[in-house]
Amino acid sequence: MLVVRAIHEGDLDGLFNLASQVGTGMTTLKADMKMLGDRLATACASFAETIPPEERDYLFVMEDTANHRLAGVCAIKGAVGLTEPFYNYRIGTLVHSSRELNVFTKMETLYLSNDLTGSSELCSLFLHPDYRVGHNGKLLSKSRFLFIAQFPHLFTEKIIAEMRGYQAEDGSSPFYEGLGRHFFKMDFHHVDDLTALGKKSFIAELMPRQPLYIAYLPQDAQDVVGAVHKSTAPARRLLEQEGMHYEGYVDIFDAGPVLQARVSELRALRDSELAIIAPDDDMVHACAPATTEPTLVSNTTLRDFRMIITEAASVNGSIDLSAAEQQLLHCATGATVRTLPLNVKKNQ
Amino acid sequence: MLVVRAIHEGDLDGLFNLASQVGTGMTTLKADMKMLGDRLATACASFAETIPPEERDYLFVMEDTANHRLAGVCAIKGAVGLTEPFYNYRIGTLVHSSRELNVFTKMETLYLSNDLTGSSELCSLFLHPDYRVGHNGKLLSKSRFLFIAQFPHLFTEKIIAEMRGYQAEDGSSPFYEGLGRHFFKMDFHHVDDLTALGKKSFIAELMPRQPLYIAYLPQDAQDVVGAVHKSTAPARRLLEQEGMHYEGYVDIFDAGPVLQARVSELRALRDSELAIIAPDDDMVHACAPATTEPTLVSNTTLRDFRMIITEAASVNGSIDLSAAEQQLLHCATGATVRTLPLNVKKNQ
Amino acid sequence: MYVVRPVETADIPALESLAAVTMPGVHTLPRSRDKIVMAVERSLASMAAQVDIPSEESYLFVLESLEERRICGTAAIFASAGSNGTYFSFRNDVIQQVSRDLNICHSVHALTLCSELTAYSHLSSFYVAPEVQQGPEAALLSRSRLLYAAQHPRRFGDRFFVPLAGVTDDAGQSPFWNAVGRKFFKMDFLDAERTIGGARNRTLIVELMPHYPVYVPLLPGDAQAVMGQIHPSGELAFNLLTAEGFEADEYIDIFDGGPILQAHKHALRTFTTSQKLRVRTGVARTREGPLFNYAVSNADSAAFRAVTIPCPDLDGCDAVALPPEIQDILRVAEGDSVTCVRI
Amino acid sequence: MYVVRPVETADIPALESLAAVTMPGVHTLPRSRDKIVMAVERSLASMAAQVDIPSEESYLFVLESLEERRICGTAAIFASAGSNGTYFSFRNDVIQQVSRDLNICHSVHALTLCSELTAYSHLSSFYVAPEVQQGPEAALLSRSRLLYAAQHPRRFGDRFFVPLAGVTDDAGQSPFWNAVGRKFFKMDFLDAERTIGGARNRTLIVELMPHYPVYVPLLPGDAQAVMGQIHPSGELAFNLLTAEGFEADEYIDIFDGGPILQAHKHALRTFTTSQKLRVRTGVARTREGPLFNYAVSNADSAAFRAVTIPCPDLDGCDAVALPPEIQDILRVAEGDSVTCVRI
Repeated sequence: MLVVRAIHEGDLDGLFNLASQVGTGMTTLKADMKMLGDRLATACASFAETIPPEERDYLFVMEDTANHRLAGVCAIKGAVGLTEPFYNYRIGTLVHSSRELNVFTKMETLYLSNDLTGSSELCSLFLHPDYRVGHNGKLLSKSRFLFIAQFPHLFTEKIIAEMRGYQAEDGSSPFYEGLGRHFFKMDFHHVDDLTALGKKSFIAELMPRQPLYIAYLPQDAQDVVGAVHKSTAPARRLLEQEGMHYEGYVDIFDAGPVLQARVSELRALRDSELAIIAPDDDMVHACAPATTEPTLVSNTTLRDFRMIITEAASVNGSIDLSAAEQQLLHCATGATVRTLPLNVKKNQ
Repeated sequence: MLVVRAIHEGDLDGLFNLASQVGTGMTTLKADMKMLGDRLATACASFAETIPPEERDYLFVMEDTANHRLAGVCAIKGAVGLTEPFYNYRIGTLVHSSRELNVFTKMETLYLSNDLTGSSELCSLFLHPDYRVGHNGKLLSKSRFLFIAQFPHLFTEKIIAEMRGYQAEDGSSPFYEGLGRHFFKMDFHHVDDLTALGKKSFIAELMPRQPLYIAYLPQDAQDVVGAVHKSTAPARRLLEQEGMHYEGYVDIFDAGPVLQARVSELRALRDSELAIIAPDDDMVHACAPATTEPTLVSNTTLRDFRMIITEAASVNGSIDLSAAEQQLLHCATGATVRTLPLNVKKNQ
Repeated sequence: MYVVRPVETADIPALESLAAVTMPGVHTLPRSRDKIVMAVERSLASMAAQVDIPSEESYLFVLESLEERRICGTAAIFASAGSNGTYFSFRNDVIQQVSRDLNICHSVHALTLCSELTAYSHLSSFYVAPEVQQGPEAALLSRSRLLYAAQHPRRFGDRFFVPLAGVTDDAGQSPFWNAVGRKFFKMDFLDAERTIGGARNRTLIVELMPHYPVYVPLLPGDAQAVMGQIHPSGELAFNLLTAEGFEADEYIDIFDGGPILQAHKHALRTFTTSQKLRVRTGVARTREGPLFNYAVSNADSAAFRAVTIPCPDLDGCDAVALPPEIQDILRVAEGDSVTCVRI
Repeated sequence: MYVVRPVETADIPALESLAAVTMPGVHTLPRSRDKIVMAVERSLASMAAQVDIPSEESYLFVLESLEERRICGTAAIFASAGSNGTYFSFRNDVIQQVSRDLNICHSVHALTLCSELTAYSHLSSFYVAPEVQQGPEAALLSRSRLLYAAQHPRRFGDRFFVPLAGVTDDAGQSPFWNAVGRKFFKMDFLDAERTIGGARNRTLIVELMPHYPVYVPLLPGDAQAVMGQIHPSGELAFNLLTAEGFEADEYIDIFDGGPILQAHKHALRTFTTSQKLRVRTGVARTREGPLFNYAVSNADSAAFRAVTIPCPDLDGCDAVALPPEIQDILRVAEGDSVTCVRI
């Protein structure tokens, strides 16, 4: 059985093992005991609420209870850009028109911006290859939305997720080659490494300050603005189903899209419901539909947040969870849990 | 009884009478027979679908069926900025930080933008003073959302509404005095008049092209960025209840906020439902709750779109409308109508 | 013998023939008879005008072969560029990119639409017939405008510029235009130049041209390569002007990317090294030292005349010896003042 | 009699006393003994260095009263501003606002952070004791740097600038700073100047100063009023420099809004009108005409000396008469060359 839960002090080795599987391309999960240890300590302090909300970094792990192995990890940062500037390009529109010449030209422009400063961020999602089956990816990714729905007061108005941008077969970034390289004079992967070390803001200093017309970039760079790395497309779809949208912000290096949403407009906020775990002798089970859609269900405890997928459905405010499921959630009959259908209703 | 309906060819005199009551401050409804006649013709062509969606201008009037007087008007433009550039200021954030000095300064900036080009626009809302009672204001304003919910394919992804900006007691605009006047060297009301004549884009040519730090404006100008005229506050609340948000775009002259939404996230799109007008002998009426919230109900005909408020409620896909109500909607028993609770549910 | 003098009405037919043979381009003589007539009339009116502040005046000079009574060159100067609007150009900015933490510091060029050349005096319409391009007459013609300006400082600004035609290919395509202006104008270079009539003062430039800097490294290689490069036809003018003291790196043309040379008058040799000398009748003294080509002009506005003569170094002299026939051409007599500058 | 000469190690105590009396401000002499010693050593090393491309050299000159053996003024010149970084200033841009349809055309000033003065030669540290401010010695001191530069063109750039202290009130508040820099730096003017050590080449300027133009009409009236205005203490320097040919309108200081005068060397009188003349022993000829103050310097780099003498117009002369005691001061003898320029 798999459970997604708040990370614990004892998870450092498991986290390191996971991070060792990550490979290049994920800048926030490096297999470095010092970095991971620091991050774990911050996460524990976050769940314990001993640091202010904007400094928190909620780290969740997916545990296989059969062997107590960590199968995946994901995180929510309380706020970005409050210690180091957080840069993006924002895509705007400028219209150049002349009635005399009857020319009306709509030009897209890139503005270097710190607009997303202070937003909460979904990040560091990684699922061990052995577990990339069934609903596991969804379970891991969506656990964060249920957490936010349960504790919305911990988050700012806006939540974002940075998506890895398009890369060519050889790992190069056409956007970087067309723009950044002229200003950094170093390789994309070198820039990527510096970013991993938290040097993103220093690199951004080298970016041109003035708005740029996208039409002045080479065609192949223009083509990938807002496009994700092909391995990231499924993750993007998952987040979009939860109510996140690409609103014209992209990464300054690879032009990968930033997805964003108002917290209050996330599907989890609109559609998740509280339910009581029904006693065995209730009729909940009998009244429930014969076949149901899988449902995400979590407990309502911040410090020991836990979430699973169940086949049970919430009926009139009650849900019939098996003893094993209650055990996974660290809950008993009569406790309040939060439920959300795993999948978006098709007719919406 | 009041009905909101698509405007007809015969409404020109009534529209002129309404416009005569508007006074200054509403640039799109001037008591000018030529202008109003042109606009009416466009509106009729819009409902008849004889012009392309982006050129349409759907004009709705509220008619008092007791005396056939026009009590109010409102409109939806298919798309803005496709013949003349549509300018706004967008508010962005720039962080200036120096670790050496331990300074971290978050600065708001104004960017002259045409980002909202192509959006659909809610505009020209005016209710005759004699009718400013009860739910009339809501009925008039919200009719447009029911229309959009019924015909979402006619609208672009984004819908906007420009709100009149803050003015001092003497009618002056602190934002204009602090910014625009330095570049236009003319009075605010003169600029306003030019705007009414469709000269907004020419005036915008005089605006500074470079991003501006808001901190460099006088304090009283800074204070009113995104603030509405006090008489506009109720209209703003109405639109916000329907799912529109201030996302940092303001008017270039008075810094009044632009509210915007994705069409798919409007309350009317999420919560409105289709229902069948139930035959008299059905049990709908008997099963309905004793007291209900008022409900907006419209027919589903584009060319003869009509909408009223009813006390009837939709129950299991049926609604019991009186003969008079059916008459107002130009509908009969068995017809499909669209319903939406007038007010937002309080617990959302 | 050649003389440079203000254009006269009688020169119009000769100018028409010249216009027929000059290459296509926007910085040379007008092409239609109407426009030539207008230019001549404007020059005559400008010469005759009492000027306190430089404005719409323009002055057109011709190089005439006295033996053949033939016009073999033209050169003009506008008192104040963009006086009926704004003169737009690209300023070639250098932007420093500095990151202390990464220990990186390099500079990036960016082109910014600017109106800084507005109200400069503007040299244009320089054309010399092939047969006199090698001689000192070409330099005389180019410089006569500045000699005239030095003698009439109130008619001109303190700064001068000269746009030179940029690089186009045989098909009339401009790599710079294709990379920059075309994205906004959505038309070919020659169509755009025709539409705008070669002007650089039109509102439609503000309407259509980029409001933000164009970062040079982002431009295609062929566009970067021609930035600030002259059309081969402009080489003679370029060499004469840089020798005069004009500088080329700061501004380029917004359409074809050609160089715009500019200078404060204090940096121009005509202004800093010209001498006002008394006329002495005689042939050039052949005292010690070699002979140099000097441009010599009279000081009369309407009857301005300039010739070039070989002459010993005049440094430290207070008079210059001119043979009677030269005095006749210049319309001066013994004891009058002339302005001399070494070519 | 006063002489201007390069600073020597023995001058350090005198410079310390001078520094103690000069007013607070960033464009004058360093204040601590350590920094004075560094400045003197750097000057000595620079004078002794073989220079092909201007770089980190700086040259410090003193005005000495020979009778009193007393230092009563200082003036310095840096070979290349920002040679270890970038020299930041505000460029005062004029932006044309044009609307053809509304028939409106006016211009708006905007301040843009720029690094264009980088690699200019940079004049600084000008101080003259009150008792000699009225005489020609002040002009001699200011100009000696340029005489030295004119004699050693490879040690300097083609362009020169001089920042002059802007307006501050008695409490050390700068209206310009309060309106512009303070919004980003979040500290008082004097604190900021102390933090940055008066430098204009630091990365933190890029980090904190506005990336976009500051539109002047949006600034409060008191900040606009002091833009380009000098602190009263800078009036003497301002007058001397503008008479020399420096221009004031294009750049201002990013901190206090004081003027930055700048010029191409071709526009500076020292470069354009100085004459190289042979030394003739004698007193100044009293032939026809009045006497003028001339600055006269020898041509030796390490032992550079300049004095001012009254003298008839030297225009057109090839020699200058100097009495033996002046020749001694300048370390020249009959037949040597000296450079002379009218003050």
